[in-house]
This record gives sequence, structure tokens and C-alpha cells, in this order.
Amino acid sequence: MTTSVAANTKGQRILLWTVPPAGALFALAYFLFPVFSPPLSPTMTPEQVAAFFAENVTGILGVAILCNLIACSLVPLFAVTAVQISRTATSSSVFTYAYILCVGVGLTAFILADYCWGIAAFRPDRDPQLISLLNDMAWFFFIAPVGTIIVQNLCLAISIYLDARSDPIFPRWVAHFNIVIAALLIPSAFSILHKSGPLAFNGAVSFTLRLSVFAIYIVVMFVVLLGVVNRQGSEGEALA
Amino acid sequence: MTEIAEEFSTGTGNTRNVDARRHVPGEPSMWFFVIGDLIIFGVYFVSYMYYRGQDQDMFLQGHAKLNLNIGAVNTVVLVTSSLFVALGTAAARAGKAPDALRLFGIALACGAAFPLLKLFEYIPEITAGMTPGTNLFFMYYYVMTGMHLCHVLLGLVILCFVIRNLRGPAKPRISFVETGATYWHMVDIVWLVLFALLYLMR
Amino acid sequence: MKAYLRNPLTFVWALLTAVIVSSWAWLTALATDVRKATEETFATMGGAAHHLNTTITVVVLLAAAVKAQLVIWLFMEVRHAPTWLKATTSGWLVALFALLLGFYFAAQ
Amino acid sequence: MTKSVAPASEPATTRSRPWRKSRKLDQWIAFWSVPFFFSVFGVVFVPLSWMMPPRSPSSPQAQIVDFMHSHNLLIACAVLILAFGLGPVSNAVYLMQIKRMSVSPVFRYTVMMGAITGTIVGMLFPLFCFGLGAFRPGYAPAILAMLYDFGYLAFIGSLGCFCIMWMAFGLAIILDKNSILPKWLGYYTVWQYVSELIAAPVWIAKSGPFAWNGLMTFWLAMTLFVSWQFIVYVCIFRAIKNQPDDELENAWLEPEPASTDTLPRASA
Repeated sequence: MTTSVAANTKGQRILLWTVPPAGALFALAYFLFPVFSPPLSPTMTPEQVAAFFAENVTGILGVAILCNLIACSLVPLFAVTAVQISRTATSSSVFTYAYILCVGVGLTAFILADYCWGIAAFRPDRDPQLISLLNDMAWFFFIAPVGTIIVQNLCLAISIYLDARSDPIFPRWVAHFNIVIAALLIPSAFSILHKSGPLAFNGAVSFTLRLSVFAIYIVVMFVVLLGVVNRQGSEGEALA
Repeated sequence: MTEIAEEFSTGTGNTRNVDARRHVPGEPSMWFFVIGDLIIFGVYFVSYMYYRGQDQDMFLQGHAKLNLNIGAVNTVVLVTSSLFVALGTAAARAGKAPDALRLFGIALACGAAFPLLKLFEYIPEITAGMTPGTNLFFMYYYVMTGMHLCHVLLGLVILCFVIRNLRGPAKPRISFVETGATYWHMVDIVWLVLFALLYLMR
Repeated sequence: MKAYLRNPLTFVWALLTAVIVSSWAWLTALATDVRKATEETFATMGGAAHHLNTTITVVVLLAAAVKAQLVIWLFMEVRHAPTWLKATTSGWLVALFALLLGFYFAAQ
Repeated sequence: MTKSVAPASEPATTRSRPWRKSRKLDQWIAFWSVPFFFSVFGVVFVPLSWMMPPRSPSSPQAQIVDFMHSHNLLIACAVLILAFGLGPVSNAVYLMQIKRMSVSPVFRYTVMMGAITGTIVGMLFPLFCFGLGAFRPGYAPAILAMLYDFGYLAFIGSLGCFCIMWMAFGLAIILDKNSILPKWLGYYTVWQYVSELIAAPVWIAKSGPFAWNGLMTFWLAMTLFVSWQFIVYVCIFRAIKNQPDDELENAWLEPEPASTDTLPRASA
């Protein structure tokens, strides 16, 4: 029994250390993606969008392929978080389940966004209406995971607040931090309503803020989880 | 809620005595399911009749295209299967497990003939171009018989479990036999109404 | 086996089967000429239709109600069941066939 | 025989505590998020966007274009983006009750997978279908009509994932020996999922009772689903309430006397 428990935290640490290279690849994809620099404005007509895709086929296709490969590479971070949520001393696994379901749904949306961009660039001589449609679908799918990430953060935060252990799994500030991140992500959901200005989906508040907040979140959670897993020691409970 | 109360008042009674007044055959929770199912099918039947009234010619044309022979044979098959289930239940209650086993075996064989015959009915119809998209009559025909067919298939699975229960080394659970029988009879009743509505009425 | 033949349930079954078979034979005889036309036009969707017939419909629906009641009462053993169950199944049956016949005649 | 009569003996310890100190606070938060989620859902679909009750599949193209261009659809999408994450929470509430049953974990894993696919097809797809028309002007009417079909068919005609999910849920209730949820609810769930199947004709019919706004496929199925959902929640409420304290997953933490410093500090 003791051997399997020791292997438990080792496995968590191995998976956790796959996150920095994944994060680096995501950063690379972000800076290479023509659609993001600057983001396409919703005031463009379908024809202009199609023309943009025709001019940037290589870049868009390259990043779409890269993201297709690495789309799920942040899963280990979320999986380790789920394990740690299940260790907090709450009366049930309800937030662990909600967290896992949210990860599944949010990642699917992200992958669909990537597909839409890839399909649009695959045959740029398609009807401009269709290219533009695929691009817009991609934006909708790209924004949708905001909803699941907010709920994920709240699940984690509530589990931390309700952790009844005398020596809590997570430091309490992690809960505050998660709630702040969730709050900062809310405006980007409303970005689809605005055609221009900081709140439009290519604007400073909803686009730049969202991605930078998410990047900071991943880095901070990585460091926090390293500490949490290291402190877990030999204690290991089965989860859901 | 009433189901629980009734279960409380009747469930503790002697389930082996068929002549006992106020005996609910099978599990009351299964009756909850059966009655609910009958109500849903009832809504289908009534709405079918309502829409039939909107366009009687189309429905009359549809009636004429169904295969009355297979329909009638299937009705007899299901009623026969129901008889053997009823006899088998009585035998199981009387403690004659081998007899009950044989009777349920015949019932299962009859029941299994139903989907096969249904297949012989569906395939020529579909190849002749009569699909759910043809008109409202055929939509109703396929939806209602299809739903009923799902119930038949589920019923066959339940009959298999009843047979396993009767065969098992342990003493058969009469309430389980009755529960399965109740479900199977419901499938029969639904078909009797369907037969009249789809094949017979004018 | 003789015991099964003499079982009241078997009589019920014989009655049910007789009703089914006779309605089958009756309607087949009625529709022979129509059916001939139908089979010819089986592939083309034009086929001949049945004629509206109130007598057939009423007889057939009432027979179905009686058959359903026999199965509920004797096969399902609702005869021995508590009053609430008897009331529910009978209520279902009466309401269903009242509505069916009501809608049928409302359309005439 | 009398399994479904759950002993309603509520442990006295839970009653005396204020709700913020309840040891089941996590379950209650998750539970009460569900009515909130469904009200948001209802408001978004009915009075805000009039997506529901569904518009006719055979409405003229001009009407479809008008509808797809309405700004309220975008607002509805924004609210949905924020709220649809709560869908998984409501499924987690089911999952927790299945975990307490005496059945194999295979049931809750099935429900879990069904819940993920169900959330995707049931929420994500209509979300992007109905938002795009108003998002960028200049789309051809044919494209808007396609999105209209896509949205309604994905939302009303999504069948299989929910069927498997509710089948596993119903079977778990029927097979359970711990009497977590009443047995008749299991049978009720089975007919709910069978009636889910009857939505299949929406893929064929363009008008009448079997179209996606039809009497049988929408109104009957919706009536069954809503009443079932409501009854399930009442049953789950009772299940959470009746769960004895020593069965809680944090029961190891706190022996009988409740010492204040180990209690959850709800500082939020």
C-alpha cells in the first residue's frame, strides 16, 4: 500500500512538469498566429475576412496544426488540480466532478475553434461567406471556454474555502486569486456584443486582458500545485 | 408518492397468495412505470386521432397500404405470448418452477417472432418508398410502431432475466416474475390498440 | 398440459384470438377489391384508399377496448389488485377510448 | 420489498447548525446553483431571445433572416457563455448521488461521459449557431437559414448522448441497494429516456406534430422532461438532506463533538 501511495505523488509531479513546455508552445502559437496580431475586427465584411485568410494561409495553417497537436496539453495541470480538489475535506466529490466535466467541455470548444480556423485556411479560395463564417464560429468557440473556466475556478475556490482540515491543502489566498481571475474573465464574454472599442472582441479589455489573465493564471497555478503536491507527502486518497 | 404508501401497505403482504384481495402484482414501482408509459402512448393515440381528423383521405390511403396479414399475425403472436407469460406466472406462484420455465420459454419464442415479422413488414414498405417522411400517417406509423418495438425488445431482455431467475439455483423471486409479466402484458395492450388504430379502423 | 387447456386464462386467450382473427377475415373480405388495386400500385404512391366507414371503426375500437380490458383484468391480474390500481387502469382505458371516439366523430 | 421507504430519520446534529456551518455546505452550494442555472437558461431562451418555444422550421426565409439578425440573440449568447459552465455542476450533483449508491463506478463514468457530450451538443452548438447572424452583418440568407436549422436541430434533436446518460442513471437507481433515491424514480427515468428517443422525427418533418416545434416532439417531450427534472431535484434534495453525517466524505476529520476550529470557515 505504501509503495503505491509514494508512486502517486511522483506521477502527479511528472505530469505537472509537462505543463511548462506546453505553456511555451502555446505562447509560441499565440505570437505566430496572424489572426491575433491584431485580432480581426467584427466590422470587416465577409469578403475582407476571406481576403485576409487568403493572404495569411501559411501562418494560420501552421498555427492551426500546432494547436491541434497541443490543444489538450494543459490537461495535466487541470487533472492535478482535480486530484487536489478531491483531497480537500469537503463532504462530497461534487466539485471534483464539476471540475472534470468543465475541463472536458471547455477543451472541446477550444479544439473546435482550432478546427474552424484550420478548415478556413485549408481552402482559402472557398466562397468568402463560408470562410468568414468559419472564422466567426472559431471566435465563438474560442470565447466559450470562458464560461467553463469561471466555473472551474469557482469550484476550486469553494473547495478551498470549505476545506475543513486544520492544515488545509491549498493556501487560502489561492481561493481569493481564483475568484479574482474568474471576475476578470467575465467581461470577455460580453465582447461579442461590441463592434469596436476596448470591449469589442479585438479590444484591449476583452482580448488582451483575457489572454494575459489566463497566462498568469496558468503560471501561478503551476507554482501553487508544485508546492501542494510536494507537501502531499505519502498521504494519498483515492479520488472520484 | 402514493406508490410508496401503497408499497408500504401491500408489499409486506404474502405475495404468494393469488387470491389475497388487494395484491399488487409485481413491484409497485414497475406499475408507476407501466401507467406512465400507458399515458404517454395514450397521448400519442389521441393526437393521432386528432390529426387523422384533419386529413382523413391521406390517412385512409395510408391504412390501405399497410400489411394487414402481418399485422394480424403479430397480434396473435403477442397475445399468445402474453397467455404463456400469464400461465407461467401462475405456475411459478404455485411453486412449479420447471413448468414455469417451459412456459416462459414458449412466451419468449413467441415474443422473439414479433420483431422478425415486423422486419418483414418494414423492409418492403421502406423499399417501396413509404418512409416516415412520406406523410403524417406514415410518420405516426413508424414512430408509434417503432416506440412499441423498442418496448418489445426491452421486454424480451426482461423475459430473459425472468427465465434466468426461474432457472437459478436460488428460489425464484415471485415478485420479479410478476414484475416482468406486468411489463410484457403492457406491451401487449399497447399493440392491441395500435392494431385497431393503424390496421383496422376506417 | 390438460390443466393448462382447462385454465380460464386459455379461454380468455381463445376469445381474444377469435376476435382478432374474425376482424382480420372480415376486413380482408371487405377490402379484397381495394387490395387488388393497392398491390398493383404498391410502388407508386397513388394507391387506392379505404373508404370512411363509421361502423367498422366503432366496432373495431370497442373490440380493442374490450380486448385491452381483458388483458388488464385477467392476464395482468388487476382483478385482484387494490382499488386504486383498478381505478387507474379503468380510468385510462375509458378516457382513452372516449377521446379516440370523440375525436373520430368530431372530424365527421 | 419496502426498500424505497427511506428512513427519514434526520441526524439531529445537522439541524442545530446555521447553514453556513453545515458540513454539507459544498453539496448545498452545488445543489442550489441548479435552480439558478435553469432560471437563467429559461430567461435566456424564452423572454430574452424568443428562441424557445421553437420557431417553425418552415417559416419563410425573410422571417428567418430577421430573427437571426436580432441583437438580443447576441446578448443571449453572452449570458449563455457565462452560464453554461453551471451545466456540469448540475450533472455533478447527480454524479455525487450515484457515487453513494451500491453500484459499480461504471454507471457514474457513463453519466460523466454523457454529461460532457450532452453539454457540448446541447449548449455550445446552439450558442454559436444563433449568435453568428447578428455578430457580423453581410451574410447571405441561405447561410443564415442553414445556421437556423443547425441550431434548432442540434438543440432539440440531440438524442443519443442523453439517452445513454439517463439510462445509466435510471439503471443505477434501480440496481442500488442503499436506497439513495426511490426506486420508482429509476423507472420514471427509464421512460423519460425512452421518450427522449421520440424526438428523432424532427430530423425529417418540416411541419406538423413531429416537426421541431411540434406537439409531440417538442411540447410532449418538454413536458415530460421538465416534470421529470423537477421531481429528480426534489428527490436529490431529500437524498442530500437525509445523508447521515458519518457517511460524509469528510467524516474522518471530525469525530462527534464539533470543535469550532476545524469547522469550515466560510470567509467568502
